Amino acid sequence: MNRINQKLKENRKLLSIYFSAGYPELNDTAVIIEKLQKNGVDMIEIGLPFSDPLADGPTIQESSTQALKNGMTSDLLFDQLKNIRKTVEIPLIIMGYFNPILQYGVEKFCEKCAEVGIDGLIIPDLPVDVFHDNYEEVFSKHGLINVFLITPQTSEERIRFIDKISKGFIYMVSSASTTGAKNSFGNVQSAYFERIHAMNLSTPQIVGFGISNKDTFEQATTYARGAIIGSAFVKCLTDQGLNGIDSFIDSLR
Amino acid sequence: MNRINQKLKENRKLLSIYFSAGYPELNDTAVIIEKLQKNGVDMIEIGLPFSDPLADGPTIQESSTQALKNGMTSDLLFDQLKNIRKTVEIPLIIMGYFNPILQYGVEKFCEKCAEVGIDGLIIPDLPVDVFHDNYEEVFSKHGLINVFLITPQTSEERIRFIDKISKGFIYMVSSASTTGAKNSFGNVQSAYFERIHAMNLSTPQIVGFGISNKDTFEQATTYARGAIIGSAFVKCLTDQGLNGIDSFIDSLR
Amino acid sequence: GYYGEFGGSFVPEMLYPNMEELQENYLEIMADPDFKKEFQGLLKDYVGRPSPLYLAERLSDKYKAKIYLKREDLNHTGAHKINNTIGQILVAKRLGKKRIIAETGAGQHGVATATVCALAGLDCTVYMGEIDIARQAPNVARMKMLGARVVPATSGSKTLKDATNEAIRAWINNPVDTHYIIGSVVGFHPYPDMVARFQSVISEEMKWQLKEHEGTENPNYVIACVGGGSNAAGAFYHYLDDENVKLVAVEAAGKGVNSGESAATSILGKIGIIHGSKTILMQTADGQIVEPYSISAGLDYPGVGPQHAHLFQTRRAEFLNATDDEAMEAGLELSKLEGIIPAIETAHALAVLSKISFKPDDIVVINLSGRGDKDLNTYIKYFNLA
Amino acid sequence: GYYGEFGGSFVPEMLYPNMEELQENYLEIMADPDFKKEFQGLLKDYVGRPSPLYLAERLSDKYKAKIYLKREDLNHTGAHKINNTIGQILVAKRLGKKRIIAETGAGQHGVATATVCALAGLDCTVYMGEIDIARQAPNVARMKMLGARVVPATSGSKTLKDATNEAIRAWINNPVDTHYIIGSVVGFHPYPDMVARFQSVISEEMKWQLKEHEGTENPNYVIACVGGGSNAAGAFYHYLDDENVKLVAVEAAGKGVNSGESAATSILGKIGIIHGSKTILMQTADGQIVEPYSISAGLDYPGVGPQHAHLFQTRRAEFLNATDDEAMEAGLELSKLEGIIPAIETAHALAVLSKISFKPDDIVVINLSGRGDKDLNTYIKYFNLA
Repeated sequence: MNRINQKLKENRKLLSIYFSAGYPELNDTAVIIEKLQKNGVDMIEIGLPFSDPLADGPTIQESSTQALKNGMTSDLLFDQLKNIRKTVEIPLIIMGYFNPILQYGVEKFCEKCAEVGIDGLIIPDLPVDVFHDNYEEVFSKHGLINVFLITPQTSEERIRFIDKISKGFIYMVSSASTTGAKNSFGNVQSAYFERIHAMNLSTPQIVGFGISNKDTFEQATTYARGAIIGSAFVKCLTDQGLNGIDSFIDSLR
Repeated sequence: MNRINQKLKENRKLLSIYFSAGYPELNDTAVIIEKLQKNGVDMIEIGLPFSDPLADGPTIQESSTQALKNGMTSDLLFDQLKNIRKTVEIPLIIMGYFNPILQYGVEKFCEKCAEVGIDGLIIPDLPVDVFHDNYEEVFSKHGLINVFLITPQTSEERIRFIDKISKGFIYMVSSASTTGAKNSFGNVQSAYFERIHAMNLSTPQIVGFGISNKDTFEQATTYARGAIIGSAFVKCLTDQGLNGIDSFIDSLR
Repeated sequence: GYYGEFGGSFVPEMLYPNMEELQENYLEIMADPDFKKEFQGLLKDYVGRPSPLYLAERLSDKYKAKIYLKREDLNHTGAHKINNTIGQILVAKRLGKKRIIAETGAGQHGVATATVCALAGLDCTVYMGEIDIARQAPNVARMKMLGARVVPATSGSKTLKDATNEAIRAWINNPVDTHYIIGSVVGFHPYPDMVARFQSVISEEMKWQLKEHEGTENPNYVIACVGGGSNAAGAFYHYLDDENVKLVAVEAAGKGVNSGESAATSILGKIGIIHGSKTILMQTADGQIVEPYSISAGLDYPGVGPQHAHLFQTRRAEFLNATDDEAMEAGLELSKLEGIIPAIETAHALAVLSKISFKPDDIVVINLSGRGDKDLNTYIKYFNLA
Repeated sequence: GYYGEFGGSFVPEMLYPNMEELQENYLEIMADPDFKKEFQGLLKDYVGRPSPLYLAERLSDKYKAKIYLKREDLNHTGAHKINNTIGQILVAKRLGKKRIIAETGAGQHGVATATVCALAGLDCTVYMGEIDIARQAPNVARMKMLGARVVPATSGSKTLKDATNEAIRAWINNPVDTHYIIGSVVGFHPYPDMVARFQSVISEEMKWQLKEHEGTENPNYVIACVGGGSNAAGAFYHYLDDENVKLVAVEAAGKGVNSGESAATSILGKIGIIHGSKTILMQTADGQIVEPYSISAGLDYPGVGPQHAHLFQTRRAEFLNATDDEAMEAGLELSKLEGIIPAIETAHALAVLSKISFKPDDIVVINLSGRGDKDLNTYIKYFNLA
């Protein structure tokens, strides 16, 4: 069974952390992953940097840009991850835009993911139907789960369809926004969280976008199985480097 | 008999000098006139300064502008000239653009001219036909001769007409140009001078524009009764002030 | 050559042959079917005529009348000026001229002249005040791109009036193979008439366009700004004889009519002669021509076309004015309400909308004589937009 | 949504509802008689269409063919961009949108968008690279005059690509009452198709205008510059199915195709995804998007519209290119021969006249997509005209 599905069975709210591979320093990738596992993080989204990250706010954009400047590439990422499964047990997901993956070759990219022990992919600009029509098979062949997003604007019909074809979890975008930390959620989010909860989906949901601290983590996971923290963690890396990781994760629990 | 007609009877080539009233200094007008007579000049064109002297080149433009800055006005000119006939015998002509005269009132302007002893007017932008239709009578009434211009482009028919209505001399513009000194005349001018000569006009011609020295004076007066020097004299005033007058006139004879 | 007591040909004898040649030929040339065909063809395919007559709905809502804008701003080179220069270059070619001279203030007429000279392959020299050259750099560059020589006028106040003087002097110095393209309905006969005829296409189109839109050829008001007055002359032309159409000419009041810095010629001027024409003119008691002031470089001419002087004197047209401030606000208003940035000249015409009491079904046509791209620096500074 | 293998809708899920709303409604809205009437009315009375088809005689003499210029430079705001923004603002109104966002490079599309927002009374925000804001100050001022907010894009290379990213991000952050007016035939479906349909008026007019001039609707060549490709899309539209009409797309070669400073996407690009569309794209081996270079701010887009990618791949269109130097010389040549100063983008299309062997009776139409006033500073510097 895929590590993601296994993790989703655990009886607690899951904490997932996103960071950009190759940031702050080119070879920090594996170190950060190991530190996150050590601190009890449940799942990790490894960002594959892209020059034009449309769905991201300034914090993650800047970390991507810096990672590219540092020399990050798809090949190098796979190289950095080649021994990661010797030390890391938790699910690892690569989150990246479609063009670098397309250039790498989707099938070859999936092969490499499987080879180094990646469990799933999140590709924000690969539409559900394009994936469904063209790439589902190759993902399955390599044991990779593709994670789809829903937003407050996603129609019920579409949510049902996504629920049907999802094999791991649904990435529930907290609000109409690009990535970036917020300090709290309001009534709009609560209503949205409740509405989705009431739909009784068969796929577990993990909330992302706008979660930055214990409060927002708890709000986001009132109904959902877990939540993803991205920008707030990247900002911590920017400000404090790898030394800030322990206390950042500690503050969330 | 008008002093101009009297002068035209003299048996020699007439030297006429133009300068802008009120230049270089506001009250130089009468002094310059007296000095010119003393040096044997035959006739004087007193320029009434105008803000927009269309037919003049840079030298006379600048002297007009300076004269206006000095405070020159039509009234002041008549005031400067009120005793001129106590000392000066030679013909005096006012040369000016039509608008200041129109604002003064053409009739009143003529009255004042007669009063101070002006013999004629040259108004480059008062067309022959407008003068002929509207102002001939008032000029005659005050004993003023209006001087018309012809140029190398003036048609024979028109020259004949101008000859017919002229009462003093015809101002023969030497070439297609605004005022301004030249060093010599070429074949084009000679042909033009000869052509006019051959027309056997009844009105004497005095040549103006481009005469600056003894050579050009002599060329201009091969056939004509005389010539007018303007820009070259004004330039002399600019460079040497009133002290340059004697030697300037001397150099021409 | 006269409009009532105004107009005429007060030119130095040196220009008499040129004037006579023009006077004797312009009507015949313009009546020639070949000329008409070439002129109409260029107006259509090169200039982009007809210029639209646009019902400005948001402006109409605000001023409670049906306000149409005659879109001369959409002409090639961005103003009505090109109608005249196209016409004159064709006249010049038929007169066998090889060189063209012109004066320009803000540079619009200079650009329009340089444009038609490029088109016709004729040599072009544009006289422009030294001060205007410095402050209208983009239009100077346009003229040079088009192959024209731009000669600074360094006399007098070094602006439009002096550029005109220099152009006339240049013509005196080269009378034979040169044609002088005057940019407005000013100067000696036949210029005011010739330029008005070339610009009359504006009201000619207005008539059939209004007929299409409103079922009537005649608006209640035609409003146009007046410097020399060529755009107004064109917009009024075919309505002159119809007293039901109110003609409104708008002059630049600068910092206020009585501020000493103004270009409201009809109020401040007296009858006089400028550039060969008897008209109303800003001058001293002694007949020296006064340099006017306006924030708009195209309206700071000390005179007004002789026909406008006549329309003013006979009260056939109502002469209003707008200050710098009023014009700038009107320009900004049109930009924000209709998405059209007008030339500051044109903005003066817009500025009187608030000064006239319209009836709700009044049809008003404003001649939108030019676009404001050339004035961006002035707008930017004035409204602190940078 | 596809042209061969190109096109599609590679958008983040956050934009799915907006994309779906547009995809489901745009054809129906555009087919509605009320929409058509309003769109046609504005194109005529506000934009100034039809734009003339002008036989450039001196240019024709030089290049030994019958060369026509389709005068999009005479449109309101000075380029073809307004055809599309007029169309999209009417779509946005019918979708009940209250706010408009747009990206812009040189500022022409930003100005065209700010213009239609003023006209429609809708709130307008334009994203523009921080570097472009500094070097295109006049267009920034125009947008502000028109009441738009101009927001600097500070990410990436701070030019057009990044402004587009910022606009998309802004839309993600305000998906409900906002419409994004893309300025070219790029982005996800339905944008390339919708923009091409709005621009297709160019070739629609060309057909009847050529019929009038030449007795045939079809030229031998249609030539247009391509950045994103909207003017070319409009000029090619009604000729796509007629193989006798040669379509020539001209890309910017910058300092030379292989100089490392170029925007010749068809030669230098590979298939990839940019701004939601699969197309040909300048990118690294690793799929990172490369910043292109051209002296013309409107051609330095790293991709090309998906339809153009298809036309390139199928060889239906011939893709040529022109360097900075070639384009600048061609711009100056048109100015001096025809009195028309073209946008530097457009000058690239003119620059290939010397690279094609025409037959003397070939009919050639060049889409004169925009006027060069916005480029005067560049021309001045390049030719040292100041």
